[in-house]
Amino acid sequence: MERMASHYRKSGGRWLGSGILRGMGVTLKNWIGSYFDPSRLVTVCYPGERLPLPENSRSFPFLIYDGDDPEAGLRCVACRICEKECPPECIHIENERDENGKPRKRPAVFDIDISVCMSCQICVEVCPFDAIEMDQIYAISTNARFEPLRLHKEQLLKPNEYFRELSPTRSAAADARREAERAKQAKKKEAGKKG
Amino acid sequence: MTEDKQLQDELALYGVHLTLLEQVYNWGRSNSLWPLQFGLACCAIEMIASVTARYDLGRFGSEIFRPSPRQADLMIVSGTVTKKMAPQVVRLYNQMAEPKYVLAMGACAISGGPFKGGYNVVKGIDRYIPVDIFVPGCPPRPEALLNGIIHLQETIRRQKLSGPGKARHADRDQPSEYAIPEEGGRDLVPQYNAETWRPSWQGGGK
Amino acid sequence: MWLVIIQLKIGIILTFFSLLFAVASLAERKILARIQNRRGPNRVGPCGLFQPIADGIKMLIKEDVVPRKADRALHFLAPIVMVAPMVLLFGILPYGGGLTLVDLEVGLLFFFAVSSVSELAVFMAGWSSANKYSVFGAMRAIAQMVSYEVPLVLVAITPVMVAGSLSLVHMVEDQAGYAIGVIPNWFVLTPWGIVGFLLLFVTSLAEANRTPFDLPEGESELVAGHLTEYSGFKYALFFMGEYFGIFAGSGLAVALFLGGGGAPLPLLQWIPPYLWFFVKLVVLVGIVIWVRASLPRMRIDQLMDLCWKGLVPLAFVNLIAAAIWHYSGGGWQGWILAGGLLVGAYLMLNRVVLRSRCSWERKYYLAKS
Amino acid sequence: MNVVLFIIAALILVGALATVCVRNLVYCALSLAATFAALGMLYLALGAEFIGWVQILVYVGAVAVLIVFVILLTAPDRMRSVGPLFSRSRILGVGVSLGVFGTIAYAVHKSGSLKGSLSMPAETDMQSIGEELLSSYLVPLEATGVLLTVALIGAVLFAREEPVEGSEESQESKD
Repeated sequence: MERMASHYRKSGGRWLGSGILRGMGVTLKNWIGSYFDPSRLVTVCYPGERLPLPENSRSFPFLIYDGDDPEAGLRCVACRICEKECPPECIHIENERDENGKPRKRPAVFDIDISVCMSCQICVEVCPFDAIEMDQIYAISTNARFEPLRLHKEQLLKPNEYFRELSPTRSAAADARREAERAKQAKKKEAGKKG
Repeated sequence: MTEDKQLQDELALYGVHLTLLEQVYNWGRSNSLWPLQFGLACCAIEMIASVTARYDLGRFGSEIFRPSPRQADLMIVSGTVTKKMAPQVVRLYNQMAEPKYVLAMGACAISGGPFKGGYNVVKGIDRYIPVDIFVPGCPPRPEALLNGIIHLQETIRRQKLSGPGKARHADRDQPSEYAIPEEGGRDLVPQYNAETWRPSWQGGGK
Repeated sequence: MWLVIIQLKIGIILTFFSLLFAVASLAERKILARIQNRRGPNRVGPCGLFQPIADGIKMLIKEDVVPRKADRALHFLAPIVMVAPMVLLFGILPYGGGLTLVDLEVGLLFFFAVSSVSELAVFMAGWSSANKYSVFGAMRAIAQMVSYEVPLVLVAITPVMVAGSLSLVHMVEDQAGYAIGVIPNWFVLTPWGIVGFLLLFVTSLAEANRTPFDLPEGESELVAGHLTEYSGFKYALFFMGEYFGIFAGSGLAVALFLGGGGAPLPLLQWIPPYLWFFVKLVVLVGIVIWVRASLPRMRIDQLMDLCWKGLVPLAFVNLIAAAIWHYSGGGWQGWILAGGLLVGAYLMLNRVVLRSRCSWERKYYLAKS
Repeated sequence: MNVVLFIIAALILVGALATVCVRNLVYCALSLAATFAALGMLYLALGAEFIGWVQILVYVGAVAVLIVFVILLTAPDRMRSVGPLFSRSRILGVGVSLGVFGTIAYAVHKSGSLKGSLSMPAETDMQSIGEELLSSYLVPLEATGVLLTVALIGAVLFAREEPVEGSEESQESKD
């Protein structure tokens, strides 16, 4: 017994094959445990169940409109800052033009090519009107490359309520910013009237 | 076509399924998509993540990543295809046994993505090999890849093996191998495979 | 009448093993998934039960690629030469209860003679593919199979020595009965038997090219080894041959050490012996899958070290222990003598291996530690 | 029974001829394996179960595999070699083989075993083979064992690389 104990110490406190047995024990525990312990079976069965996304998760940009009518409540003024700033150049904007061909402050065409978009959120950062925001829809897959992955204005437009639901924090900040801006404008207008 | 459909529906009422063989064939193919084991860039990390416990590609019968193209059914082009890598990707595709499918994962594989203006990046793998499913994102979430595979399964189940509009691998006129691009002086030669892709000035694409 | 019964038996055995092949391929994926905290195939049919059918259909309709430079005849023959001997092996396994097909006097010899033909199949597959990875894979596979055949045969000789026959049926009969009325007389419940069983299990894993000995198919360096150029149904045949090899190896282990169709308790003897045989076989196949999920692949030098420096000497010692056991009558003297010898061998191995490992210092050339 | 024997004999002949006549080295090795297997079948057909299966185990399972392995290791480029089928010293070869064949034929003819009809030997069981091996043939058996062991050790000695004096390895062993 004493000899065996000293032998055990000399061999670095291990028996030949004990590592294999211990490893097999771990896997056996996982195998049996997966039938009883939900923490050992963490699979989320995707099409049925989905993981809740964190609030700051983002996929592709979308355009916000206020109110019910997408055309009337469109925030975008076609200033084309996002088009210029977009690193992979996936935004394409054309201004609406009046009868004389003078550009209006509205986009006639607003396309985002999500086959190129790299979800960098720079368009959101640079937009002075909080008109463009990041969506969280990721389950997109298509059979063709060009048209289905080129999102047009009609597909991009989503109400502000949708954004509020998507990201309460960011939408609250944006709303507060817009409110403050509006108040400033109103004050300016009043001051201008007074002046 | 429509008459065929009507006739089939009518016969199906009496318990005769003309398309049974086709259905079984498609069911088998769609539920046993073994991907080719290779990754190109950051999207490969998400592809690997989709096999892990949380997402488990294995539920769809696709966890067997075959190292040999002969035994693989699905090529997941996961990431940036550089001009140096494109010949290898096309060669691997040529080596795969029919029926074979290609899934372009992520912006770079679809169009070149952020690097599409670069001197060394292929502007979309669909210029060289026929792509069945495009999964956009940079990179796509693992769920997006799962979604793409479900979409591919649905596509396969809808494929026809005979008549007009039959599947690519069932059509003898459609090529199964494509010219392997080589590095030329300025660009890959050929710049695209005319069977799979036509540039916009020839009436293809946008 | 006699012919009909034989054909019925063959039908039952082949159906069972084909079904077991389908079930095992699904069970492997399911168990691997469970061990890795995943669910595994669950979308095809109830609980993914139809997954093997889908895989089978796909394999059948997949294009059969033969490389232009390949040797067409050998490329075609290799899968057949792989599967046919494996099916032959099922013929001599002693299922018991009248299901035993053939009671060959030299059953064990037949087993090894026939199963060694699969090495030629691996060579044919590797060489005929005209692919360097295939040739490397085949070389590895042959080196591994030839090496591991030595301890395999040495270990299988011990029950022959004790039972005094090469017939598998006779060996099972030798293990019938119960000591003290409850403990079965299986060879695995003797000191040399447990060691022999473990050795046999390890070597048959290596013979079947299973993890942790699946170097011939190491995908990180050899693509898929000798299977690289095989697609479609030929690949499926190789896959089947590998599984059949596992089944046959497990069947041999059951016959040699686990008492064949004997019930573990006298109370359970009303269950027919072939059911017991199949239960034991399925359990062993489950352990093979479990091992695959637990142990990483070995390196080629470790593999050869394990065989020639570990398993072959151990098999010799085990042979001596079995002889001592046999001639001491199998009583308590046998336990002390044979058991002592084996424990001593283990302690010595423990000392040598672990000591050398502890004193083994790693050299760093670039990193200054 | 005779029909089976003749079929097997034909197999052996074809296999042996293929072994020496086929140009492809791998085909040669495989036909050699087939010949060995056919020889094993011949033994089995003659009722010598033990020797038949041992023939297949040792010659097909070990010897042929080793030959194949050696081919893989040594001549990967020459596997599809094209050379003259008959060597330059073919007359000498024919002479030697005729001499050997004649000697054996003479010995067989002289022994008188061809006089009687082809009869099946009695079934030999394992028990008697084992007893014979361990009683009357014990010394030859042991001698064979020693010979094989010596051959094995000799092969290992030949294959071992001697560390060159002054190289890194030999210095390590000195430390």
